Amino acid sequence: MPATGKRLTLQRRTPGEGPDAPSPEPAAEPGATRREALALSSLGAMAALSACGDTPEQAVPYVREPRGVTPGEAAYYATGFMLSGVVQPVLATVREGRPVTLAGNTDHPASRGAADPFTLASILGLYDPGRETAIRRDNRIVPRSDFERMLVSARARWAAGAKLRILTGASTSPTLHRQIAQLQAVYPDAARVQHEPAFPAGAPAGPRLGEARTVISFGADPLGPGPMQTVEAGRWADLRRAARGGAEVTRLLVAEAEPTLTGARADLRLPAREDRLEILANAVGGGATGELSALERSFVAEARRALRRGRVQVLAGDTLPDRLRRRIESMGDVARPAPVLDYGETLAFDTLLSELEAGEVDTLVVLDCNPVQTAPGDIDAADLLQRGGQVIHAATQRNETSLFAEWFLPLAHPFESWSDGQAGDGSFVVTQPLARPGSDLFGPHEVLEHLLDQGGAGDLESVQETWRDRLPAPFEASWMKAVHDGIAPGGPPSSLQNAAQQNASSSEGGEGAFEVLIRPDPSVWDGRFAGNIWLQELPRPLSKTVWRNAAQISPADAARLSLEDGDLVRVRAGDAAVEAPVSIQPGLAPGAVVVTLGYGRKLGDGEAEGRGYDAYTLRTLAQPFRRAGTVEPTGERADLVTTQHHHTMNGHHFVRTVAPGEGVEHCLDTGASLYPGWESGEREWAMAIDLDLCIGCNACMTACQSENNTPVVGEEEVDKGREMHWIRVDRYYSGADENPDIVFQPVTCMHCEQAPCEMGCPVNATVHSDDGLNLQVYNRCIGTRTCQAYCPYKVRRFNFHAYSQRDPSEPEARRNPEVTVRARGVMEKCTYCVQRIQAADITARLEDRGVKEGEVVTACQAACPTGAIIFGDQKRPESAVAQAKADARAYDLLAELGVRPRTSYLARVSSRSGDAEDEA
Amino acid sequence: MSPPPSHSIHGPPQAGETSGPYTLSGVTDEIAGITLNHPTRLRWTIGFGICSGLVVLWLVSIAVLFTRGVGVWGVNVPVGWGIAISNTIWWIGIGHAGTMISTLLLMTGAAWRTSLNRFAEAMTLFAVICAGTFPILHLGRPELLFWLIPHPDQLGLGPNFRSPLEWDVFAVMVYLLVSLLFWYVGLIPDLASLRDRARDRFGQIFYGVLAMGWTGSGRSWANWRRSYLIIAALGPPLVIGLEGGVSMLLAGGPIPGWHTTIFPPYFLLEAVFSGFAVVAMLAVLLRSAFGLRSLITRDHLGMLGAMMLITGLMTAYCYAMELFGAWYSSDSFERQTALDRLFGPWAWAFWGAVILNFATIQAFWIKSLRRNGLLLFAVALLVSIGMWLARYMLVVSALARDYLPSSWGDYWPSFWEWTLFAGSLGLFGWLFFLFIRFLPLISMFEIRELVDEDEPGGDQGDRS
Amino acid sequence: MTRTLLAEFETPGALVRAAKRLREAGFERFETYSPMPVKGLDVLTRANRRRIDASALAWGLAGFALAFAVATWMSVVQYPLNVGGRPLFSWPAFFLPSFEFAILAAAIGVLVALFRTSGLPRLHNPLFDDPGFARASGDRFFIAVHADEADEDRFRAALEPVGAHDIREVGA
Amino acid sequence: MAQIFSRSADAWLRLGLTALAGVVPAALLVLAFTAVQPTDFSSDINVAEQQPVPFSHRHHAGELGISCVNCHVSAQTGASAGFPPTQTCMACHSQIWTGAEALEPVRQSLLTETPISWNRVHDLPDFVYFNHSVHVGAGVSCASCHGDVSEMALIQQVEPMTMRFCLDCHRDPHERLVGRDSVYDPGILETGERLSVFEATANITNPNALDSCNACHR
Repeated sequence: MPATGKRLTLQRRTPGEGPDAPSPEPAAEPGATRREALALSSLGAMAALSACGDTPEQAVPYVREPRGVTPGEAAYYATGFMLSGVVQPVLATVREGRPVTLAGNTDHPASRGAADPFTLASILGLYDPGRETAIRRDNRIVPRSDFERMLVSARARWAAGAKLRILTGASTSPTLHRQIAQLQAVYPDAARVQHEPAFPAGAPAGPRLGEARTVISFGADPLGPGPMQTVEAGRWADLRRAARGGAEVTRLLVAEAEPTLTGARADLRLPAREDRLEILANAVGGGATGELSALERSFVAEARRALRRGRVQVLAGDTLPDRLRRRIESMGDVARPAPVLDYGETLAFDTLLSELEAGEVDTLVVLDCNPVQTAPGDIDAADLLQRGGQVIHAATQRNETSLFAEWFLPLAHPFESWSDGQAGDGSFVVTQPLARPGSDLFGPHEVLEHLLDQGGAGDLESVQETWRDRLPAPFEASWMKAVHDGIAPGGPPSSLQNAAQQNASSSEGGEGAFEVLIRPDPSVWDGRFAGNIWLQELPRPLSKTVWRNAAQISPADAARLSLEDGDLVRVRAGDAAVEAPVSIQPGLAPGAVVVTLGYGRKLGDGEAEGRGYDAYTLRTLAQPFRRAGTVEPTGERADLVTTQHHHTMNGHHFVRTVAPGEGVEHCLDTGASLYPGWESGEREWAMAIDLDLCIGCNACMTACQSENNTPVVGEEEVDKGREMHWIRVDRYYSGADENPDIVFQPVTCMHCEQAPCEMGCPVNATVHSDDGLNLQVYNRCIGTRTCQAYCPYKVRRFNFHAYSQRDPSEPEARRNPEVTVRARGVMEKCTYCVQRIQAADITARLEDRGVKEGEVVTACQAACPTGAIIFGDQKRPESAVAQAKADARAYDLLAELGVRPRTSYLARVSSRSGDAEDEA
Repeated sequence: MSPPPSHSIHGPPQAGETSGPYTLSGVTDEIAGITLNHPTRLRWTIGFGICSGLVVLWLVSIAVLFTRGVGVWGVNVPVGWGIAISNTIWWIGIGHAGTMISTLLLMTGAAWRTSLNRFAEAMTLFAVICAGTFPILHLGRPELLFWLIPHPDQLGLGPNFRSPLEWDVFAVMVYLLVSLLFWYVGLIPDLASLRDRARDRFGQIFYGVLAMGWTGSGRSWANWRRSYLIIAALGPPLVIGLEGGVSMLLAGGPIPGWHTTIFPPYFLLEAVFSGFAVVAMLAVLLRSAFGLRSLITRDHLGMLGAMMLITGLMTAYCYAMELFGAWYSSDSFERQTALDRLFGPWAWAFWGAVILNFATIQAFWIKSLRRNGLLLFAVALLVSIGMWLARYMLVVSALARDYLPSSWGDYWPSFWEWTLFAGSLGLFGWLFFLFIRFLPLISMFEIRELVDEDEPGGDQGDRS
Repeated sequence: MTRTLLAEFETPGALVRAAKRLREAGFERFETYSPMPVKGLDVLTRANRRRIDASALAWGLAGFALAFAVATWMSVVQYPLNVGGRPLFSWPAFFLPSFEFAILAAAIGVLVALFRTSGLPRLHNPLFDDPGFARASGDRFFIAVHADEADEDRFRAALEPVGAHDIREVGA
Repeated sequence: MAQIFSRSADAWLRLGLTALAGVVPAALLVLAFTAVQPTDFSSDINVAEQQPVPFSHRHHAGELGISCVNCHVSAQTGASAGFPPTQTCMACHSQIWTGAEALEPVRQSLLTETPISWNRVHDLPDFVYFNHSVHVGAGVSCASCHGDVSEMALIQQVEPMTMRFCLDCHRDPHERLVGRDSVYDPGILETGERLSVFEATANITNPNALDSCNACHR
């Protein structure tokens, strides 16, 4: 029975089944190996490189100083992180050989310094204590020579025509494509199979947003989490900014089932089940509107008006059927930009499945992919993997698939190996390693080289081989430049077919009251980040839930089924069912339930094991994203932890919304005071956050966490209300629950000039600096928590336990040495990245000058894909922050308190209430 | 300046003035006997044992707290202050009745205080000790407590004298020391009595050293009375200063529900109210435990009931004014907090406090009811609980829901917070049991002053 | 050779009368002992009010000045910090701790003055040699005088009529 | 009643009370003042730590006159002055004193690729961010914190390295400023001229800002 295939208890592959029967000696428990791995971490090699010993009494200099390393100074390397096939260009900060933080590559047009939370958090994977370092055969550690011996006979078989299949995720790496082609040249029946669970095969093809004045979206979420978020959000922000200059207004009309980040920014949003989108699209395209509801009719009317006006782009969701999608996307007069991302020639996943079923495959190489977990529920991948043939699983840590593979190859982390690929805009990036991998780790390209020939060239040689022809001569110089800059020349191939479209399966059919929407998770994506504790604790943009997945249902359905947040329900689709806690999602279309992938892991990714439910079981090969199903209350309660418990602004206007061209009034706190003012210092650091550009993506939160060593506290502590994020993104709903306005507001320390917290502290642990920072001196803090009590914004965070010393997944080696690690019993909060201010100040002093505008960039500011966060010296009238504060939309949060916050907000612009520049 | 009238043996009869069969030696024997003969050995041992058990619980709670961090409590963001702070305010408030009875009534010459003041002062002292422990324990890094006290150091940095918390450090410390001092000065003559009656060497030395060689000479009595009066005069300002400081701990922050000018008098009245309740409880208990019905008379109980009624009504007025102030401010945040307290998540605490504090004391309009020991005890107990609820509500409701709904939270005390609170009750009882075991629980010499000694050959004229 | 003579009385009234008689009889230096303050004696043995009051005031003022000076010096001179944008010399805020400290100092001043004016502590006192003197802290009233042989008769003559219970020489 | 206490008891009691009232606070004050002005006894000052290699600053910096930055290369450019890698030692000692017994650990270090573990003499707490380059750039003499190392056979701490020590200079740096050119002269404080804060470095426009907490704590 296929549906239950996924639910079997995982067992170690029985010895003796494979072609070469190994000795039956049992290996260590999987759980135990993870603990052991703490000591065996591949970073052990790097620890020896660190400049200073941990014990304070000892000073241990290098024997030979590595080139380019100055103890105490950071080095920066451009590289990239491939997320679902698309490379995110990053700039890594490396200290004493330890990669510490990531930021977007400022020089790369696809990033412009910004990055999404997945990318920013990916650095933690490098330090994952669960990483595997040994080659294993049937779970037993074997020497590398065994593996190489095995390959000798295998190569002979492949050369003779045996089927060699390589299963990978989506990849735009030209080196991978070249190596596959090379394999195919040598072995007659070699092929690559692509399995990317988050997307219909091949998507995304490239940026979707064009230069339109109005965007109408049917289920598309260009601003949502995923590999294209940074690029799309950047484009969207550019359009928005450009329109602000002129009289034009950009508008966004969204019809979608579950509220997405795109929907949250819509001027007009219509909640509609996904199976309703076709009818709506037909109506917009001129079809009958008779059977539509009033709400739907007004959306259709608005969309038609926009279409008549022109400069409209119409987007369709990736998961819609091809036919419908093409029809929708042809409606506007602004076409979708041409596809730019090349995923290479691949065999379809279902072809591989039938080959496996038939036992035809000689060797299956699973390269950084976990099909046992991520295959649809109607596929018993575990069984298929054992139908004869040899399975080689290469991954950074052992997971569900490893249990059914004879061979396990420890894969180097992407930041330990050379590779390449395309960024979201189609441009190429050569990604360089930031750290030296442990001796037995394989780079992905190295694995393929091993399949090819005896010697097995390294990653660097493979990648260089690819680029030898592509780079202008002389090769050495242009190679160095490409690596250094993180940008490789060359655009996308000219004749790209939109490969995505061929496999977007239709999802109609099935009986059931609910439309079960199966989506990648905003926190752990398809499950690959399940072991990443930063992402686990990152509140999901809308539901603000953390640490496990929930089933989202609409308020109307919740009322009908008498469900509350945290009630356990059984979501059933076909034969499969999962039990999930309910999260009531305002704005979700009634009749739809959203489940997210990536949880319910059975092995691997330490933190994730056994957490949440496995939504892959609800999938079928034919219907991976939408199924018909039911939701049944079980009467039980389940853990569901959120960081925000109240969802409305309670009649206030913390987030202000204005019509285009309007400003806000009396909203900057420049209030009079009985106290004589303090003479301002040389500089006045200040921040402005443009709520019109904020899309609630959480990139700022992750960037801040990695920059400032903010500890992760775990699910139980979050439940107690003790999360430590220095910057949070408040999300408010206003209006009716069925279709509320959704607004975001990043809130962090406002650095009030008349700070109440400073008055409260009895030991002067929080005081003001000369340049206007509200300082928190950890080593002076005794933990009275008065400052927290007095803070009207509640942005202060307290170390109730020794959070920084608790979690091995966030090791000391990862920490930013520029920021003090806080002890138990100490208050902490946003410092405006004082370490960056100090660094800039020191640089400026050494050069006998002042700090320049733009020289200090806070971590949150750098990460923001829309540039919503502006920071600088407000004392200079020409600075960006001073100008932002002079904007008509500028206001201070809780200005009436008279605390004179240094952080101001710019009101959000919405043209929801009628279109001013309409035909009228 | 006339001498304090309370010292007059012949002043006009006052409410509760001790009279009756007592002689000078009878008074001394009865009260000193409690200390020296330990008449209630079994009951005392049981009570002391129970309290010792609670003290052990208290110590365990502290050990857990210090090893695992303040996270073992339920405190969080936004409610960083939990019942640790509300307990502090509650305990401090209880203490004030002792000071008020001793000082204000001494200065106004209310002679009925003499039966109550000694143990009321002891109660003050122990309540302040209990109060003082909580702010220390609630620190994230209690080992650095000394940074709160100005001292020369290598940092070149002192405490922040603008912080209400710093004021409270001074206020609580001073209150503790001055209360101790006042108590001790009042004890010296009685310690001499015990010294002279102690039969064993240990007792003689113990009481002898503490009595400092007091002889009761005319000169020392005169000096003593002057000194006692001056220290007493320092009491009320001290209490006002302290409650001002404690209330500013909340009122000093810009938090709706805290940030009002009514807090200092409001806190003071609440404090004295709850203090009288605890004095009443102790009075009823001691009275029945040691058979002191003629020393602590029904008149005394009636006076305590009346004081509870008066201070309770004044407190009720403050409650009303606080709500009125919230409404009259037209500030939506203030109103929101008031509504939260009235009808929201803290309604149980608010209405619990209102019913326990104000409904109960209405019984005391009737004289016979407030002279009824059992009823007085019951009402006083309810008022103590009610006042605890009031403090809890005040601290928690304002913090849990202040300005931005995004950071609204909730708070429930954890197991270890409750044990710490129970432990502090035990500590109070433990100290109190030690007190009644080793020190005279009623001021002997002041009772002596009230004894209407039948003087053979007395000359009334000479005595005026 | 002076000796200490002790006269014992049963009531406060007797003590007061006796003291008056002694004064009339020309005894300038005698001391009464009683288990509680005896009202009528005020006229005869006055408190050293000036010393006690002055001590309280002086200590109180000094305490206030010290605390205020420390607060001011630490906030303004030692490390001038911008705390919440408030002035360095935030005198109204400094007032409260200074006031509290003043009270503590005043109370200590009173205690010191009490001890000094009353000759305390004095654990060893010749009067304690008298076996009956223990009742001075219970129910008996005493007058003691240092007297030589000549005065003893005068002493007895003055006190016996007012009801001295017993007149004896301490330590005899 | 009999006397409870002997005649001498009063003397003892008064002594005890005096101790309580006088000696205890006085002792606390003394303790506090040693914190303000640490003595050799209460701190690590003037303690010569034994080192794995008997390296003499007196010989190298004093008699040979090798500049500080020859070995502590990043003092001018980085936060940390840097401990010289074994390579640096061997740059000279592969030529001179090649057989010296004292240098055996250094040769072994290079041979076995094992770093030499020096005992730290100047150690600031982890929450203090001291940046060498900005001090060197401002013309603060090395000797003002490290003393005259040309006189030290074994390196030792000469200044208390307390917060007050740092603050004194941050508030009034005059005594320590010798100008960028003379920074490395170990004896400069004995002989050299002092510069005003404005002469020493052009960009300190507001010397009062130097005692903001964020100058050292982040």
